[in-house]
Amino acid sequence: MLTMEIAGLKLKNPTILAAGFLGTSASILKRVADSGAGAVTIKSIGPEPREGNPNPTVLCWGEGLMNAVGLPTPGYKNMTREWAELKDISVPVIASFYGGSISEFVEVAEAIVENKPAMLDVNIGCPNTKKHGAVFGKDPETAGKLINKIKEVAGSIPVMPKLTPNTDNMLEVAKACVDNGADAIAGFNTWGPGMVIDVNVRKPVMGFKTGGISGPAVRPLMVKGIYDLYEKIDAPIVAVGGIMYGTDVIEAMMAGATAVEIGSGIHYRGIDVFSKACSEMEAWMKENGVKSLEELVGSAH
Amino acid sequence: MLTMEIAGLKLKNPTILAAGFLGTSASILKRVADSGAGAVTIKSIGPEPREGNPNPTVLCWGEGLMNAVGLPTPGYKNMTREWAELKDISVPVIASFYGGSISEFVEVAEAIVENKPAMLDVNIGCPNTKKHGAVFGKDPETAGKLINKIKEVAGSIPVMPKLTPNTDNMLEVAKACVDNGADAIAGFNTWGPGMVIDVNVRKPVMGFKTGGISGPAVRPLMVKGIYDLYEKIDAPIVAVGGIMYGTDVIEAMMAGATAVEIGSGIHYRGIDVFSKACSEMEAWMKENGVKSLEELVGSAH
Amino acid sequence: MPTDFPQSYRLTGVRKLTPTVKAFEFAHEFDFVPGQFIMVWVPGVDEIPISLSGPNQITVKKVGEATNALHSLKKGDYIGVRGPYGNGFSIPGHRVLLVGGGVGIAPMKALAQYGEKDFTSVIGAQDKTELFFRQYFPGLHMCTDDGSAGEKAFATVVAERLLKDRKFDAVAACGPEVMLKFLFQICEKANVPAYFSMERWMKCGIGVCGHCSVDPTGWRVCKEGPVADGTVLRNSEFFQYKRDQAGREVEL
Amino acid sequence: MPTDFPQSYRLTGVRKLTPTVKAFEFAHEFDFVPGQFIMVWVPGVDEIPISLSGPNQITVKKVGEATNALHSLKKGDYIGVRGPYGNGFSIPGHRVLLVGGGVGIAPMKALAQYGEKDFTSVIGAQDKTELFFRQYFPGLHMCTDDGSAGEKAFATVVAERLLKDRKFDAVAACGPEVMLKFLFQICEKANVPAYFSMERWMKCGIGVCGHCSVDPTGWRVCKEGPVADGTVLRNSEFFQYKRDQAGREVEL
Ligand SMILES: Cc1cc2nc3c(=O)[nH]c(=O)nc-3n(C[C@H](O)[C@H](O)[C@H](O)COP(=O)(O)OP(=O)(O)OC[C@H]3O[C@@H](n4cnc5c(N)ncnc54)[C@H](O)[C@@H]3O)c2cc1C
Ligand SMILES: Cc1cc2nc3c(=O)[nH]c(=O)nc-3n(C[C@H](O)[C@H](O)[C@H](O)COP(=O)(O)OP(=O)(O)OC[C@H]3O[C@@H](n4cnc5c(N)ncnc54)[C@H](O)[C@@H]3O)c2cc1C
Ligand SMILES: Cc1cc2nc3c(=O)[nH]c(=O)nc-3n(C[C@H](O)[C@H](O)[C@H](O)COP(=O)(O)O)c2cc1C
Ligand SMILES: Cc1cc2nc3c(=O)[nH]c(=O)nc-3n(C[C@H](O)[C@H](O)[C@H](O)COP(=O)(O)O)c2cc1C
Ligand code: FES
Ligand code: FES
Repeated sequence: MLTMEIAGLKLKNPTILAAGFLGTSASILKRVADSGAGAVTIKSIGPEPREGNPNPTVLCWGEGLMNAVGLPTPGYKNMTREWAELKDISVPVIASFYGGSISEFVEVAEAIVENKPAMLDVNIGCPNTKKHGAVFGKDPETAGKLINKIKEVAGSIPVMPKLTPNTDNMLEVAKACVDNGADAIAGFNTWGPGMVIDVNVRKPVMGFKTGGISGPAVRPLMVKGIYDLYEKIDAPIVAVGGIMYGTDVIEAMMAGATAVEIGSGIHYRGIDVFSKACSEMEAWMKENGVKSLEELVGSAH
Repeated sequence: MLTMEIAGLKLKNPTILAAGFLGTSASILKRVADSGAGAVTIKSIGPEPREGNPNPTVLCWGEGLMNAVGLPTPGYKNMTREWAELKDISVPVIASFYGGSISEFVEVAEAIVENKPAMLDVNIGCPNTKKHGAVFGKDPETAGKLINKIKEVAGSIPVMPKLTPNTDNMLEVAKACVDNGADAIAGFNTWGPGMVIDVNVRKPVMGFKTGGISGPAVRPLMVKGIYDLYEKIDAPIVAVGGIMYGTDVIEAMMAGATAVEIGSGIHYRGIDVFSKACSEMEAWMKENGVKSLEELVGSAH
Repeated sequence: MPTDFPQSYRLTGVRKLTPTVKAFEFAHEFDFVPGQFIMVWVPGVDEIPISLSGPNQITVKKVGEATNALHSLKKGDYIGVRGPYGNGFSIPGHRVLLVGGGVGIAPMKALAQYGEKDFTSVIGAQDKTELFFRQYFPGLHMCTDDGSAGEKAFATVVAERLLKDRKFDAVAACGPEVMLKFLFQICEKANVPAYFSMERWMKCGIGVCGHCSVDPTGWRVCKEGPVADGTVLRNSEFFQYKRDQAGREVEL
Repeated sequence: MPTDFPQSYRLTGVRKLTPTVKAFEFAHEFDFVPGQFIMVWVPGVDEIPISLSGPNQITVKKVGEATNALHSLKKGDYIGVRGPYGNGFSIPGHRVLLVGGGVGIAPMKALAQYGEKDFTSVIGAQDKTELFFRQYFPGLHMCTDDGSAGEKAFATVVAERLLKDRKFDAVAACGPEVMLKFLFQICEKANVPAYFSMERWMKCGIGVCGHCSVDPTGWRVCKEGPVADGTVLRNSEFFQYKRDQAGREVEL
């Protein structure tokens, strides 16, 4: 009832584990797959080992999380055992990755492609390091060039850039990616970033001072972004941002998404947020006489 | 204990009623002043009568409001009685206004100036009409030129542009305004905009489809923006966005604000949110041995 | 889950009460005080304030775009609702005179049904076809402008007579503002406290936009109201002027 | 108010317990289960997981940057805390053997104090100066590596002997992972259920980042843990390897 296809990936349901959540090892990815996710994403892989930012790196400030984990990674060279074990996972495994330059992105992509992930999730939207991430996602030309180069080494593996919402150029960046061969577009990485100051201590609380905002508080911003993307680009869209309930998934689809990622929802509803959202979708579909999710995509336009 | 001065305005406390909240008539402004606000702002005045967008125009979606009131206004020509009655208000009355072109802005400013408000709040950040608002707040050159022209007619009345946070150019816009004579900077108008779709109905809920986001959900984004402004510009800053508690005011001040505006807080805490926040500030100041608010401004840097 | 956000529910029943008035029931029960209202979203059209005539019921007169669109909906269609908002009726004493004029009968029905007072009721309309909900009103006096049902008189006239005949602790009313204007003069003369459900243009419905606030106190119809007592009504803009959708003052 | 956000409270007391361990009390009481931990923000430095040794108390060994900074704080200074997190000890049966090694004594003190079981306790440290909280442990057996206090032996050896002598329903322990490794073998041999408080590198502390999860089940130390029983410990990465701050595997 919930099956979907996106960029050639067949999903038993449209809920995907968002990058950076619980994606640190094969065993936890397997656990998430067993909790009902339609696909899972490996935490963004970088070119060299990286410790990330000092704690606090992830906080919940109410109706949202705030994070500046800072892309810690063992580095693609230290993941051989992990890759071997990923073979046991019953759903598609997507690989998220990043670099500090176009050539680093390509270097990492090449290494990852050898392990045949189901999709490449290109992280051009992370606001939590100075050198990586969003710097590649704010300028259409740079983003287009990057995707072009990655497509050259990706072979038959679909390539999905994950956008930052924090730029006037969001739609132009998306268009440049699609024009350069992106097979799908994911929207979005975290918002802001934001900052919280402890008034007693008189200091920003996050170790990195700031942190990208995610979770229910950003859902309306995500929906608007997906709605706009659907009208402007010609590629399947994966919605990310504040999705927690079955009706949130349906809302994102009506705005234009073909699938969704769930991250912060794990904090609010538990690791089984995937299967919970899926049962809620099924209940809603029955109540509203909807047979297939496909008819919902873009239906709010 | 809570007195502050900003751009020549002496405030008994640093909490100001945000534009567009309860500012529709002299009588409700008076009521807000009597509820403890340090200053009040008249709802943005436009050149011609305008009905605004169809309902729903203001909704609460959880930890935030969403609005697309769409700048309804009787028009500056229909406010003679209102201005006369404003004289009775015991705190400074700030006039917010907008136009659809630089010359319209100037036309409205000229008319308003005759009534001698305490400050001109220039609305260049509203995302809820196509022709007004944020179009003037995204390009530094346009914003600078606008402020320049308004300063020419403002005489001794201080001019404060209110920025949109939704642009890569936010800091450059602020700088252009200050370079052209802005006496203070207010940050920010609403975020996004966002959208919520009703899945049963399969339509965006807002009458305007989208709505700008405000309230507690945006506070971390506001704090980060104020923190950045404080490091980049040389003018007093008024913080706006999600402020509800005394510690929120203090947090904004530590980030760099000299005063704050409160809007959505009225929904969450009532019309007396101003006096509530002020008592909380006083309690905190006693507990932390702080004698004057001035020492807090920018102290988290 | 959001609280002040329109939640969509299916209409479970639509009943024509008069040529211009329909009662709509929806699949959600509000815990409410009679006199409270909800904001009713007619998808794709508008959102308007409507009093609850029952926990899951609104009763609406067709007067313009939104109410016309509402009247075209059928059982099974969705509407969005949020609320309940406002103060509702809170009336001291026991013997209460109820007065409902036109579609103002609707909220008075809720008060008659759930109010637990010793009610005497007056309901009035243009003609026989426009009177509805009569079965809910205890001690009923009906009147019509043309005498086609009940007494041929304005509801204010009937109310004035009743107030002379007997002692009431309070008058509760809803109806066109001109009717309420005269009724208030009658109450003041008879020295009986008035509790009137009032209307002003609403945008937010939650007390933040200021659009429904009235001079000279800034009393918000959506928050402190919609039920106003004498202290609010006396020396106010009520019965004199109001503000339109743009905020311009217009004569009553 | 945020729940999973560091709240700053003043230190109300700082006590030196050993040359390397201090107890810190702060102006907030957590409602907690012994074995649960909090994330402690040392402003401007780092945020680290620390077990609660009491409702408003943590007991911390100086081992690096954050713990050094914490040790430099005085009464009246602010720290930030969030939590309590994790499962805490939930031990079936009645006769429980408590084993605490080094600063692992701290959470065991909370269990001894609030656990309401028939406890027999073993606490061990390098030498006499590093033993603390002894007054809280019923049926206490002390041991030191150098014999300067109590028995000259590892805690594991004392525990093994006690398990032979008497019947226990369970063993609860906290301490260096190598100590726990041997203790687990002893428990398995003696066929007594083990409940060990474990450590892994933590970033979020709320179960979302995955950094503290262990092979092969993805069990999260911060969420399903930190107290692991035999089903979790057996055939797991515990006692073999762990992940560092970057996520690289390192030998124990
Ligand atoms: C507290 C309150 C309770 C009400 N209860 C009922 C009820 O139980 N049954 C009923 O039939 N009607 C009720 N009304 C009136 C109802 O809101 C209007 O009839 C309706 O909004 C008309 O909308 P329209 O688009 O059909 O007409 P339009 O042509 O748009 O407007 C006709 C008139 O309706 C009023 N109106 C329109 N929009 C609004 C608005 N957003 N806020 C306030 N008034 C508006 C104005 O007076 C306007 O001139 C109530 C109004 C208020 C304020
Ligand atoms: C659930 C749990 C409960 C704990 N309870 C206590 C306690 O009650 N008392 C006590 O003294 N210590 C406790 N610890 C250990 C404590 O967290 C570390 O000693 C502390 O983090 C060291 O930080 P540092 O900056 O001083 O040292 P560093 O030099 O940064 O690190 C030294 C070692 O401490 C550990 N460590 C550092 N940061 C972290 C982190 N974010 N998450 C996990 N481990 C880390 C690593 O093993 C590291 O190699 C506990 C750890 C966990 C996981
Ligand atoms: C703790 C945390 C870590 C994240 N790490 C990554 C990452 O490594 N790569 C990436 O592309 N996005 C990362 N993100 C962004 C999420 O994948 C996602 O885009 C964002 O959180 C919005 O979705 P949500 O509201 O469902 O969490 C991270 C977010 C959080 C909160
Ligand atoms: C209902 C509503 C109406 C508003 N109208 C205006 C306006 O007319 N002019 C303006 O400059 N800002 C307007 N704003 C923006 C607010 O003044 C303020 O910048 C924003 O809401 C963030 O502050 P808050 O979180 O305290 O509400 C409006 C906001 C809301 C929610
Ligand atoms: S309708 Fe907005 S204040 Fe009443
Ligand atoms: S520390 Fe993040 S999952 Fe445990």
